[in-house]
Amino acid sequence: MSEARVPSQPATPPDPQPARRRHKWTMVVDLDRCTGCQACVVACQAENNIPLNTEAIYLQYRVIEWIRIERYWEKHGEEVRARYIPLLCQQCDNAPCEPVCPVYATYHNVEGLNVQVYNRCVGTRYCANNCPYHARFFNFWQPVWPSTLENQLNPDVTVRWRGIMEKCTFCIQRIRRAQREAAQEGRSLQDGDVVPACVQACPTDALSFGDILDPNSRVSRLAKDKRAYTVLKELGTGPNVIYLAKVDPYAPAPKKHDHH
Amino acid sequence: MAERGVLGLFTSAEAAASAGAALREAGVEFEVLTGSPYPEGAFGEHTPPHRLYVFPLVGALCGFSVAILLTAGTQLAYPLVTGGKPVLSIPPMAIITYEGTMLGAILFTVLGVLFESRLPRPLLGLYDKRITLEGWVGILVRGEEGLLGPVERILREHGAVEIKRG
Amino acid sequence: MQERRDLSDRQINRDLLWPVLYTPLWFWVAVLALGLVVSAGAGAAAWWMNKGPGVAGLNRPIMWGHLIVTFVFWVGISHAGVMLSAILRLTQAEWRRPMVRAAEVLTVFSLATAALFPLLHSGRPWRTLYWVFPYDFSRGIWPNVRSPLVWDPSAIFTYLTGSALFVFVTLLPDLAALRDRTTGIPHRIYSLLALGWRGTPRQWRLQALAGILLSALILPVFVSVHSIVSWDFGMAVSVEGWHATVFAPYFVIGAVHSGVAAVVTLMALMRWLFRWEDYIRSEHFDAIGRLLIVVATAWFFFFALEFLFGLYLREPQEVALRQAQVFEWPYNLLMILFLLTAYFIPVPLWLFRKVRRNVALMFWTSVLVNVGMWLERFLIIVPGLARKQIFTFEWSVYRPSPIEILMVTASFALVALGILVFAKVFPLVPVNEAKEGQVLKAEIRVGRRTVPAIVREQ
Amino acid sequence: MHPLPRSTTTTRDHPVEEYPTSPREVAEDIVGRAEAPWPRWRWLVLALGALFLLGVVGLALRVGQGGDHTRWGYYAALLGFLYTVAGGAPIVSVATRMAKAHWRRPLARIAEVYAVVGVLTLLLFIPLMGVIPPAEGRNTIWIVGGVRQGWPPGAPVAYDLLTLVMVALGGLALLWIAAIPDLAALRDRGRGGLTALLSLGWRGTLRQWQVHRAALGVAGGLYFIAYVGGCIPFASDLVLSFVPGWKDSIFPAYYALSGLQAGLAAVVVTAFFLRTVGGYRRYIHVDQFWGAAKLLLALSLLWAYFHWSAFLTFWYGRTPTGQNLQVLLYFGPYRPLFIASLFLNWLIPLFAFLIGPVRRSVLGPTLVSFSILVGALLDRIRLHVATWSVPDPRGHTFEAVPPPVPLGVADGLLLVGGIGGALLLYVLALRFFLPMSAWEMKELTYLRVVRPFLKTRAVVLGKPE
Repeated sequence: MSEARVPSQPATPPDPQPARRRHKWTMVVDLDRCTGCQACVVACQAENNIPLNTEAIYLQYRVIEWIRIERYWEKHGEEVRARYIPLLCQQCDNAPCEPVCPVYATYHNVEGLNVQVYNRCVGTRYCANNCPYHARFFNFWQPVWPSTLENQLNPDVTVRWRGIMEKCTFCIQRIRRAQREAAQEGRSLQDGDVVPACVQACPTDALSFGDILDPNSRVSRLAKDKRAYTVLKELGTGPNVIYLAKVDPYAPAPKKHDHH
Repeated sequence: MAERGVLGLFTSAEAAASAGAALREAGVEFEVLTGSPYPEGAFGEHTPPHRLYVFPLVGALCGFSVAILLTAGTQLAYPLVTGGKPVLSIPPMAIITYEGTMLGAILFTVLGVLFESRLPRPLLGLYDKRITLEGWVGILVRGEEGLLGPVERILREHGAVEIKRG
Repeated sequence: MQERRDLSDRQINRDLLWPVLYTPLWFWVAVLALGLVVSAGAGAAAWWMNKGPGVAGLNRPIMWGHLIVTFVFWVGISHAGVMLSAILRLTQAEWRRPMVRAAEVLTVFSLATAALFPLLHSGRPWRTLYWVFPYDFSRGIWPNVRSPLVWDPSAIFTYLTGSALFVFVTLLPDLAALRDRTTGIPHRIYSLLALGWRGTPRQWRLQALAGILLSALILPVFVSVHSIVSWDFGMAVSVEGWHATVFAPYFVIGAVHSGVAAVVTLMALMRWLFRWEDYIRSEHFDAIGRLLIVVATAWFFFFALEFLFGLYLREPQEVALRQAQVFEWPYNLLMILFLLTAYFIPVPLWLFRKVRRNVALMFWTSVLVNVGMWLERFLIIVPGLARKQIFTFEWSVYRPSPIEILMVTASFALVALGILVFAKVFPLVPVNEAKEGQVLKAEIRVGRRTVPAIVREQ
Repeated sequence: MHPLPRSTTTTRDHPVEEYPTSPREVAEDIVGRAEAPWPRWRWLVLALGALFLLGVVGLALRVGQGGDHTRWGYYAALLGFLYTVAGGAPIVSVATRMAKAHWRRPLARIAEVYAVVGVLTLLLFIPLMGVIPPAEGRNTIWIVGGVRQGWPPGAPVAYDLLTLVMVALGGLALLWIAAIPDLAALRDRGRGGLTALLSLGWRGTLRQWQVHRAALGVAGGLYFIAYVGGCIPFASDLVLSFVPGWKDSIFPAYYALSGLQAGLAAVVVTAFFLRTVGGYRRYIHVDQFWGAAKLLLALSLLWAYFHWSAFLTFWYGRTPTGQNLQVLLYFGPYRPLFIASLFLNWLIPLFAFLIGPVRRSVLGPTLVSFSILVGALLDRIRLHVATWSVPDPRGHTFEAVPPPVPLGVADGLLLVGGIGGALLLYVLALRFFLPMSAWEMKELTYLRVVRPFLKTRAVVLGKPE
């Protein structure tokens, strides 16, 4: 009964309203270009009103970095080299974090985004446990900013309270603004209209963002690259962040347990 | 209540049993009051049948349907996709429905137990504390005044240590 | 059953009802002490709510810690209870009589305590009502039934309701005894509670039926409760150490193990505090000890399965997790303690009849078991999160904060307080069961020996 | 001692048949007709012998057709069926004896004799040793190719064989120890040879009885551990590890449990046979079926529970491997088998036994037990055939679901012959060890008496020690 075969790739979620699905936002990370400069991290911090990660917070292992650069040291014979991988919320199609939330505080919207509803969240932290990418962050403390910084808070982004989860939104405020502007100019959204803070800040152009449903967008082209892979594929989470493997004589196959 | 009753108290189960047998032969309906359970029919009494087993079934049905409506309704009313699972996911429904079914069954069973054992009972009526305190056995007969005389005699014959009228 | 003494109903009343009728000094002392601990715990909880979850030792990725461990622990204890009484009622085991109610009461209080923890543990405890109950029309959305955290409340609510009603129904005849024994205001209250029980054969028959029927109904619930608690972890595909199919039965049998042990602890305490040597006899400890050997071994089988298949695929993150559990400080020490206390010290001891019939030894071994079972839950939950996935960059350590430790300690005091107060108001050993045991006592003469026997209805 | 009625008394409108009331009756009745346990015993032996020969033919065909392990699924299923059912049956006697249940006594021997089938499973495994693929590269509980290369040597087949040997010997030991007093009784009735030898000159001194009780306990415990523990390598080497990436820690437990369920069912069916055809009416009463029915109900609930635990975990996890696995085992080509066993092993027992009168009857539990046995066979076929049909068991992820393997002539003959052979062994053994445990029945005659209690009658059960 060969029709009983199912694809080894995880099934994409059933669209709630297929007619309404116009975009599927995707990010491509070219590891060959990434230098681990952390510019994306800072940009994200500034854009999204993320509380300051002080030394004390670091020592508590309670840093909030919607995008982070994971650094791994690899020993090749004598020389030791650093390898970087920027990790952020992968906006998974089969996001493990979504179904476990008892109050629907996180769910999948029609643009393929894994959205977080701050008002609903009661802070069970189950979603954080069930995120394989460690991409979800909990506000252990009430966020505070020195008075000098209070004026730099982004008015388009909620300031989160203590006791709730937060994570990368693909800068949904920028997506919405771009859509609004396009609508006002009476044109459809072009590739490159939406630029999340991290993408904007990346000096080596390692990050690119766009709509994978648009066949000739940049991300669609990059996604066809033979270096393309997704992290923790065997879990079948169906990430919407695609990585391009580092071109590196020493680089083993893009499996994840070649770190440390 | 119009009809009166007589309660005979016995210190030993054997005496009470013989009295019960005698009453039965005399064709008198009687109730037994004990401070602890005895095997069925120990006093020759006959216990009317009960319908306890109906209650859990009814309760289970109620619980089942409510739970199904609740779970299915919630999922369909808010068609939010989570984790790529179908909007109407059966396995989670199964779990909560199971709990609902059991809850209904348990609640109705408890109600059934109270109902079938005719509780709560506002007035104790003819009763004696020594039934629970001393383990005495009480044999209670209700009926017309005329009937109670001979009954009382039978009870005394079989060694009732005390007779209460009421 | 050798050491059975002949006891008159009056004697039984006097023995089993005295804690209700008279109050020894130690009772007030105990209540005061426990009350202090409980209020300290309440203070800790208040502090947590006021300052934020940061006061806990939690971090990323270890988002669940002592409080969840303790939640699982108390849910486990709560299984003792009803499971023991249900199984023993269904199998008509004669030695059940003195321990059933204590077991059921333990269930009620430990379950209620357990239910507190997930709520207190959440980020915004004051908003958790709409997590648990589907009521909030104004918010326009009801709980997500796909979440194990919604299965939990449904199961716990069912179980709590069921076991509480179970206790009440089986309490009725004893309430009647209290009604007849007391005077004045207590008399009024007990009369109200006893619902006018008179002890007709019909009522007794329905008592028996209720015992059996409710046991049969609660047993499947109790299995589901801890299964669902286990699924809080088992459903988490992203946590290497949690996503195991065996979790449900493994947790349930573990719960039974810890729970039955807790009942032993409780029985020993009752025997000592209330001087119930005639009712809670060494033969009871013997029987329950034998049961414990079987349960513990079954539990160990599932533990072995879980560990064995945890390494089955031999992927680096699996190996890393097991290495952490077995070799890395402090888990290695905890692992050794856990294995010793949960199995390798008590079970070999229980093999000896002398030990099983020694109340003090049974008491201490049963306490050991529960130390071990608490550690077991810790070793499942915390290392699992600490080695959640392959991103070694994110691995971290968990150190409980005083706040958490205070709340955990208080939970023990809370359960103890609850049971103590219950024992003050209601008989903790079913009086009517004790009397029935006397009624049904029989003997059979075989040759020259008289074998103790029990009357059974056909 | 109270005078006992010889007739059958009745309470609550259902007849309570009386057990024999004196040890002498038991001795004459059971030991007396050991030579032909029931009329036309020989015919049954011949019929089963014929079936067994069919099985041998089937085996020859199967070997002749050759091929890799994908062709041997049904054979493995047969092995699994016999191992779990016949292995599980003696547990019935062990567990109920541990719980000191009086109703067990007439069933004890019926259950223990199933241990002789262990020999057949052992023989059946030998051809498979050449077929089972090596452990290298597979996921297996043996850490071959993992932490240390090539250790332990001979994994997995050597250790599976060892397991089967262990279980078979353990079962035979249990059977033998339990039967010693009866063997002695047979010896005293002049049966010589092996019987006399195995009765070890038993005389029934008090000391001997004490030792006997202890020995029974130990043998029972050891057998329990051997069977349940044996299910770990058996289930993982003959089912789990044929599907790459299938990590299912509950599976061995499920395998053991479903075996227990089917084992108890087999005991019930056998008891019915002995009661009706065998003429042991006075020993096997409603009590036995009633007690067994309660156990069966519990076991069927557990059956579904274990299934559900595994199903839910994979369903919620939604990993590609898990999804393919569910297609293979539940929704794919083998769905009919799954549905069937769902009904036969769970729904039918559940709803039948929820009805009191069905539980407390002779026919009800028997029919349900039969359905459970059929269901168990289908379940084993589903598990083994489906998993063995995966061409390459190596790797860490289960990529594609293979097409189903049809039931061939050889397989059919093997199934029929294998089961026939098992029954043949059993029937022969019944004649050697009595079908009733005479000594336990004698015990019952003075530990269970019916007495008047006030104005009613009640059973009085003795509780020594």
